[in-house]
Amino acid sequence: MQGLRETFRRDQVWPFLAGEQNKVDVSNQMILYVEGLNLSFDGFKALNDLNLYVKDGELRCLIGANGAGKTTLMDVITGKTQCDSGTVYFGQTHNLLTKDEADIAQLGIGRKFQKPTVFEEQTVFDNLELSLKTDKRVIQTLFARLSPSEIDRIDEVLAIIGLKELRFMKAGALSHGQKQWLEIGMLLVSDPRLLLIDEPVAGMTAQETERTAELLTSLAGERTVIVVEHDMEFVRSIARTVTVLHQGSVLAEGTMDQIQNNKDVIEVYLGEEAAEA
Amino acid sequence: MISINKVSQLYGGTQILWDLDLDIVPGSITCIMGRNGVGKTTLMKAIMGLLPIKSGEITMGDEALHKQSAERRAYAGIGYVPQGRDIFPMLTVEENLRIGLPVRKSKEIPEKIFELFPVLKEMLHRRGGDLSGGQQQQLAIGRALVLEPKVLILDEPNEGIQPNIVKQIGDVILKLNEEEGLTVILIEQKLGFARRVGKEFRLMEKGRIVAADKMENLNDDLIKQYLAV
Amino acid sequence: MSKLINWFTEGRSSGKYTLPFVVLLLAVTVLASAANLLLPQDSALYVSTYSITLLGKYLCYAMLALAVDIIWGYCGILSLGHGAFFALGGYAMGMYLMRQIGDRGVYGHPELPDFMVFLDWKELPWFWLGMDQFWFAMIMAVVVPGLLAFVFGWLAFRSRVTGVYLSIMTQALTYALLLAFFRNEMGFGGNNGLTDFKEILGFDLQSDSTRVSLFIITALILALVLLASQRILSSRLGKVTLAVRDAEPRTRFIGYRTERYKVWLFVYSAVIAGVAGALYVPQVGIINPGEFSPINSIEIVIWVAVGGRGTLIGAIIGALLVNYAKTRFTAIMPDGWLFALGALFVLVTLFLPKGLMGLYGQLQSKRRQNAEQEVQS
Amino acid sequence: ADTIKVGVLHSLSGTMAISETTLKDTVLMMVEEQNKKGGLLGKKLEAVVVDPASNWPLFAEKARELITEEDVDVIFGCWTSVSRKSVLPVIEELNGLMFYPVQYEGEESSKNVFYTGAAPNQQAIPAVNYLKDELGVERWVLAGTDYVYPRTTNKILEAYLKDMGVAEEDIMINYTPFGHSDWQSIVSDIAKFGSAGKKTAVVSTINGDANVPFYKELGNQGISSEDIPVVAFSVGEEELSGLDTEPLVGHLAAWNYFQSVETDENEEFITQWQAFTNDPERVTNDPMEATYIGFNMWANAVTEAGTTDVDAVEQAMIGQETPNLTGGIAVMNKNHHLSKPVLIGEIQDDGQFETVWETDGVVPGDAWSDFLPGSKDLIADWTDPLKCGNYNTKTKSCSGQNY
Amino acid sequence: MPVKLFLSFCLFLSAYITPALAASAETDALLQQLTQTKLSKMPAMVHQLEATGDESLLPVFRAWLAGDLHYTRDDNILVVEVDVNGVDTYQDPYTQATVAGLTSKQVRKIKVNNKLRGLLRGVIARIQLTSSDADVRESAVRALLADIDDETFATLERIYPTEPNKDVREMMHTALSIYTAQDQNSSQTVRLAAIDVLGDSLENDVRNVLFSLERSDNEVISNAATQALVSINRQVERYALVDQLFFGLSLGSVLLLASIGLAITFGVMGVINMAHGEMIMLGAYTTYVVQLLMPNYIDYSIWVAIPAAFLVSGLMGVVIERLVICRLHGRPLETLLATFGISLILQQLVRTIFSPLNRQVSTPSWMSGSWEINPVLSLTLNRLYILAFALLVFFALVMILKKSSLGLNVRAVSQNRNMAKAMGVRTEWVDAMTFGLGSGIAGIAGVALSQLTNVGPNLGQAYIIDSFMVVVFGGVGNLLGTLVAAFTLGIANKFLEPTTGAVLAAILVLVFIILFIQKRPKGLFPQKGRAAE
Ligand SMILES: Nc1ncnc2c1ncn2[C@@H]1O[C@H](COP(=O)(O)OP(=O)(O)OP(=O)(O)O)[C@@H](O)[C@H]1O
Ligand SMILES: Nc1ncnc2c1ncn2[C@@H]1O[C@H](COP(=O)(O)OP(=O)(O)OP(=O)(O)O)[C@@H](O)[C@H]1O
Ligand SMILES: NC(N)=O
Ligand SMILES: [Mg+2]
Ligand SMILES: [Mg+2]
Repeated sequence: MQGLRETFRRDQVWPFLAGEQNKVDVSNQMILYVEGLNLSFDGFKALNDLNLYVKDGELRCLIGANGAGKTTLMDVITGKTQCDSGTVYFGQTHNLLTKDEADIAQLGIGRKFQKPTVFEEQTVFDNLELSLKTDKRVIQTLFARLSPSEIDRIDEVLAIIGLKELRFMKAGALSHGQKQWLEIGMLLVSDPRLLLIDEPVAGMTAQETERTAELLTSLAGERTVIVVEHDMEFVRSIARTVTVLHQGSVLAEGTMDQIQNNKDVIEVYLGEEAAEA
Repeated sequence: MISINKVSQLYGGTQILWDLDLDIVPGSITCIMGRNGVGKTTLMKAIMGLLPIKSGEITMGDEALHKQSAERRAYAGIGYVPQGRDIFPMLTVEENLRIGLPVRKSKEIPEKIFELFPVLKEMLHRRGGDLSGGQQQQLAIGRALVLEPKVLILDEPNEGIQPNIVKQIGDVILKLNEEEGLTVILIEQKLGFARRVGKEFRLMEKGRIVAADKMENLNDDLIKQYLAV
Repeated sequence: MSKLINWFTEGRSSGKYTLPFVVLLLAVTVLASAANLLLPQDSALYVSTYSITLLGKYLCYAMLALAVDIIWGYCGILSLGHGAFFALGGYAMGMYLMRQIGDRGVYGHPELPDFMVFLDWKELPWFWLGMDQFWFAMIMAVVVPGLLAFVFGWLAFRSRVTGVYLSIMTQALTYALLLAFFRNEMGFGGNNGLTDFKEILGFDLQSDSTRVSLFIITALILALVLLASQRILSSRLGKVTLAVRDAEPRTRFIGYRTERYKVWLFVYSAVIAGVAGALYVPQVGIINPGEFSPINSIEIVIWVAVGGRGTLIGAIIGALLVNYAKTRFTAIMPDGWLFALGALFVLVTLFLPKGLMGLYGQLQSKRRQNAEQEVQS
Repeated sequence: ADTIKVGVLHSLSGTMAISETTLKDTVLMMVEEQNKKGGLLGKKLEAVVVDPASNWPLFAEKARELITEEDVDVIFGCWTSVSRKSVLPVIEELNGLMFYPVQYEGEESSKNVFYTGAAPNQQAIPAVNYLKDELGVERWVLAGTDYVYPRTTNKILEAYLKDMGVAEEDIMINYTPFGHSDWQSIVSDIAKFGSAGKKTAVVSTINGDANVPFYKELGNQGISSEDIPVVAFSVGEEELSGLDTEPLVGHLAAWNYFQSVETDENEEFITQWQAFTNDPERVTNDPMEATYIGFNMWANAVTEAGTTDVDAVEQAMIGQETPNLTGGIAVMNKNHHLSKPVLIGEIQDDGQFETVWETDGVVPGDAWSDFLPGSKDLIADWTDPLKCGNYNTKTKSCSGQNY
Repeated sequence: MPVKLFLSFCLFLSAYITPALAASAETDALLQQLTQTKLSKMPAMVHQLEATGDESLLPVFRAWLAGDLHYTRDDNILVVEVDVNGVDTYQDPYTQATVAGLTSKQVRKIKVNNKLRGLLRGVIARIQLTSSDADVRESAVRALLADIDDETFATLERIYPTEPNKDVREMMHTALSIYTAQDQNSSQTVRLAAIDVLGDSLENDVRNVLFSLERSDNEVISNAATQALVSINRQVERYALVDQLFFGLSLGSVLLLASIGLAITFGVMGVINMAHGEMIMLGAYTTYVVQLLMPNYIDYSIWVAIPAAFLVSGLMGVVIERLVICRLHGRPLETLLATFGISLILQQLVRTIFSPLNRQVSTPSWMSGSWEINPVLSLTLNRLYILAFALLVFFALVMILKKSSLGLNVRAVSQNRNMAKAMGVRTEWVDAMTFGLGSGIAGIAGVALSQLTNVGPNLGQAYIIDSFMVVVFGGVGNLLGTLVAAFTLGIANKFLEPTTGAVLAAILVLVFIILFIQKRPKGLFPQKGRAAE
């Protein structure tokens, strides 16, 4: 353990000389380090000494019982929630715990929420435009113009999420499933390095689920994707490595087969039947 | 049990439900299926009285439901588990459950609910909004059961639920249906679950019911036609 | 510069009523001014100086309403203290005008305003220095409100004070300023404020031509502010603004530093309010702490709501309408006008949820529907 | 025009409605009475009422409206000094005529305004003299609402007291915001200040709304008029009608008029007023008398001048004499201020004042105080050859005129 | 002429008064003169009367002091005005027999001013030194502390040894010491002993005496006086702190009362209720009307006014909710606009009905005056009651919201109206009741405020800003927060005020709130949990 920590040293001699750089240093092939994370709410331990390492370009599935802390983990990574103790590093150099939501997003961490949240008063197109990967400072935004390539990109994404016809519809008027898609679209268009996707296929039909699976698989490699899902079929169809959380810490990690045959996992999560299937 | 007759509904200018007819078989579990955005949730809200309908009738037995307010419909015996759960976030789990008690004129939360969902007992004094998504889903079902409804509407109850609980919810639905004769309207996207639990199915497209039959007759053609993208 | 103009003209399509409205505004301004200056007093079309001054005042209010609408209607920041920025701008102008009196005050003191003389001040306080220079006073009229908005906004938005908490804090801000400016020790004339102005930039404030000029300048600046605001809000920044209004946390998660957007918009809005205040004072002839009163600020919000929140033209129309109603009602039915005004507010809320502009929109869509039905049949 | 228009510029809503509405009704009554007598110059009078709503800029706007749009011949209006200051430039620009009926801080004399309320020397100074001479007061609390009238009055009083040899530490000055309602600490401070072995009195320039809670607190903390008398300049019968005066008996006020003064004119006026308002309990007060005097003088001046032309009426006004309601004759002086008697009264349990002292004759109102360094040398004289509201007798010059 | 009058007076007396009670002829003559004397000459008369008169004159002095002593215009007969069920009637000063047929037009008042009142109090006190009631004796001695002349000293010295009551004796001892301490003829040691005694007293008059002794030429005496003063002042300061705390609590209780209603309509229901102040105002006017309806039972009027005000404001709240607020669900910001309109209408309504003038609300006698703990610390009763009342209302409300289903339902409705409906909650009823409850409580606050401040059309405006400030500072939706916030702001204000003055104190408190909210953006007691974000 000590050796491992030594390997993952991310100190620099003169950190302030490095200046502001959004480059993610993945020289150790790891893009996300989560170590010893603890978080409790009024005495309830939502995260309990949680460790998680994710390789660059990996597609990682995160499963676990309801309330295991998956969403909370994402909250901590994206700066929404402050943890009590622990460390979260993005690449070798970026300590996410010292950064706020906007910083983290600009570093290239995108997130899809469990409950779809979109800008309801704006059109589907505007929702995507806002999510574009651009300079997000005030003045720059004021004078920003959509470049042809950006428009193409948005069109492309609209096609992927099947909302081409509805591009000028107010996002608030979309159905639940459509909002799910739009949120995925917002993620895609922002071109992130690491995607945190919380329950993407909830409320989707089987075919849509399949399409989502394809989409996510195609994303992996170039990007790193962490998916939370309870739909085992879906997980099976995309998963390479699966991490199981339980009561705020990692219960098991491995390939889908390993996980499916893990007694503990079957007991607290899958149930007998699902394991057989 | 509930019959819906030529119901139309509009959001602003756009019509969502088009002269929709639907009969719910008493004591059965009817599964309503359809692609995203065809109007399933809208229909359920209309049944519950949370959305005004433009025309048509909704009756339950010989009560004309569409003339009644939503709260009267709760008293009439409809329990509703909405899509997205709609837990009262700042109320504790216990308070969430207590809300419905006056409908049954009782003072205590039926013990049966904690038997069905033991988590709720554990979390009794936490705020509903703090629960994880799955826990909230269980709370939402429990909350509806406090009403001891005759008809239970479940709008995608398995969204975000861990597999063993999904199974458990299925068991609960079946058990309530079999043991207490509860009529269930279930919106479900997952075929497996629908097949296991549902007795009847109704397929929706563009605000209309386009197919209705017993669950065993749900074949691949229908699925391809109405559920595939 | 040409880039800026380019940028400016580009966004025209998005606010399609803005340009016609500006043209209308300027046309009315020119006609009214001409009618005042060129026609004889007994002509049927003569517009009295009273009306001109009144119109000028309304336009200042309209600008103020616009300022509130920008942050409330578009960014969801309900400021119940915008009167403070307006008043600060007004005080800057008032101080300049006061200094212009020179030794023509009743005590004939060459430097001190009258109220300082009889309250026995010996010399001009430091913050009055330089206010005899028009340019300096005008800079102060935008810098002081802007700076206050910046400090307040920076503190509040950084700490993520939102919703009613923010609204009530803005109210506390203006209330505190109200109390402070009431204090005679502050050196702003206490409750009486600043009045008895004589001239601005050497022009007699009481002459018709000065009044008309002030009116025209106000209209021009209002038009400019409207166009600029429309352009800003139709840029991507405007979209971010709406996003902040509807789902601020979500906006942060896609990488926008929402607090900065809010601060700058707040400052922009405060500066507009300050300018409006500075234009207001020479036209009404007095500035006093009453302008800081929280009720005043609430009224501004109400103008916006009546006109239609989230539509710039609506805010302007709301301010004009409510103030015109007030002028008329207080003269026609001095004992019962509050009933009328109160009822107006209640009825507008109940029946015109989106204000007058919303009514316009409703009529439009109804007409469209009718047309569609005709086509179908 | 076939009528003579009388503008009424008093707030009917907002914070000042409490005081000003009464004055609007007074003018309406006077207009009605005058019309019963056949009007003026053979024409009927017509009152034009507007509501400036306790909003100071609105006062200016409404004054302009009255003069230019309604063509009124005279305006009766304003209560607070700030409203008057706001109206002043407009009246002077348009050469209007206004009667201002409220006691005020002085330091003003406009060609277009007649001041029928008391100047500080017609209220404050006599009151202080009374306290000192009759009650042996040696220690003074000057308590006021923080605005110009109390500030100026207290400046004058402070100078006056110091002239009389009162030491610095025997004067306590306290200011409170408008509508101040929690007087616990201040009243208790006053009590403490008053327990230093010297007879202490409070000179109150506390404004309208703050008075009720102030007096209630005095009563509750058991500060009786024998311990520490309070003499007020802004508390009249009308303010008392909103108060249970039982605990306040013996506190004082200085005015030029009390309803309780028994003269025939006053009795008639009260009867008229109660009939006009249809309220047999309705009280009268000093600003009403000031309005009454102003109105009568104006009517006489118009008759005398034979026109409503402002310049003619203005000249005719000077030297006008009309009976006071309290007996004696009020005279309009060259400085546009009145000569009036000064009365000091004690509050009674029926909400009235009982006169306990009065000046022997009338006191001429002083536009410019002799006790302020800035205005010692100023005088106002609107007759030829001076025709100046603020003539500096040292520099022999006149400044600040708006025309 | 005077002879004739005198004769008729005697006739009058003989007709109505039993000889035993009749005053001596000399006294009668003096009293007769009284009706003709100028105010400035009266003090001399008082002394003469005291010298000639005796205990039987007590009722005359008392009536005079109270301003009730009158004489008939026609024949100068002295009568006392008494209020019998709201009607002025006139009685004989000695027998209390009603003189029939006199109206207020037929009598004139015997004037009295502050100076006379002071004198009369002294006279009455001297007469009362021998009263049988110990409390009366004690206050008589206290009243005499201010000026103890030789005669009074002699009397006191005579009766002191026989005085049975300990407290009265102590007071007498103080009085005697005051005299001795100032007595140039006494020996220095005696005087020093007296000063020593005075050092234990908190009486105001004692301090006055010590102040003057401090200035005496005799250095020893002067030093002793200074020392006595130092020890007195130390105590006084300690009590002043208690006083200040009480002031703060009292101001806090007013803020609390003014804002609890808003804590419900705004805090729980989310209605930005600008008409809240007017609900308070309606409560205050209700108190006024109740007092009008029962002018002879002012002492009980409060007990009627409280429920009445609750009903009036509560019903008005229900009406407003049913007519306006209920149509604005989901548009919380627009409630600001509508309720502002309503507040304008209500203000103008009372102006039209009750006139723009302030209305007089009397304080019941049991609420007047103060609880005197010692001469330098007394707590005013009305504020004490209001403090208790505010706490009572607060806890009653907490109980209602905790124990009844209304509390749960209203929270559910405000969090998710549709879902509440689906759970069988009668949302419309809940809304109306809750708004009614909040408004009704505002009405009750109005009853309390009518005891402290103006009852006029602007009453509501004076409290609306403060109320919002309190609710927000405490944390919206948290009743306990409202309580703590109200008292915090009250106490802060009152502790600042002595050093900064009232205006600056108010400003500083506002600035403090603004800065505080930066630290805690959701108030003192923020709503917690995921949903609150
Ligand atoms: N703000 C909060 N306050 C209190 N408890 C919280 C808060 N946020 C999360 N929790 C608790 O932390 C636990 C973990 O919640 P989390 O949402 O992370 O679960 P999850 O793994 O995402 O579950 P699901 O699969 O059901 O979405 C839950 O028991 C929840 O009640
Ligand atoms: N508030 C609204 N305003 C306007 N249109 C709406 C609104 N809510 C839903 N719609 C539209 O109504 C249609 C039906 O929506 P509904 O929510 O009933 O779909 P659904 O069948 O439940 O879909 P899902 O499976 O995604 O939940 C959708 O196309 C949606 O765009
Ligand atoms: N002039 C006054 N009383 O304000
Ligand atoms: Mg989750
Ligand atoms: Mg749905």
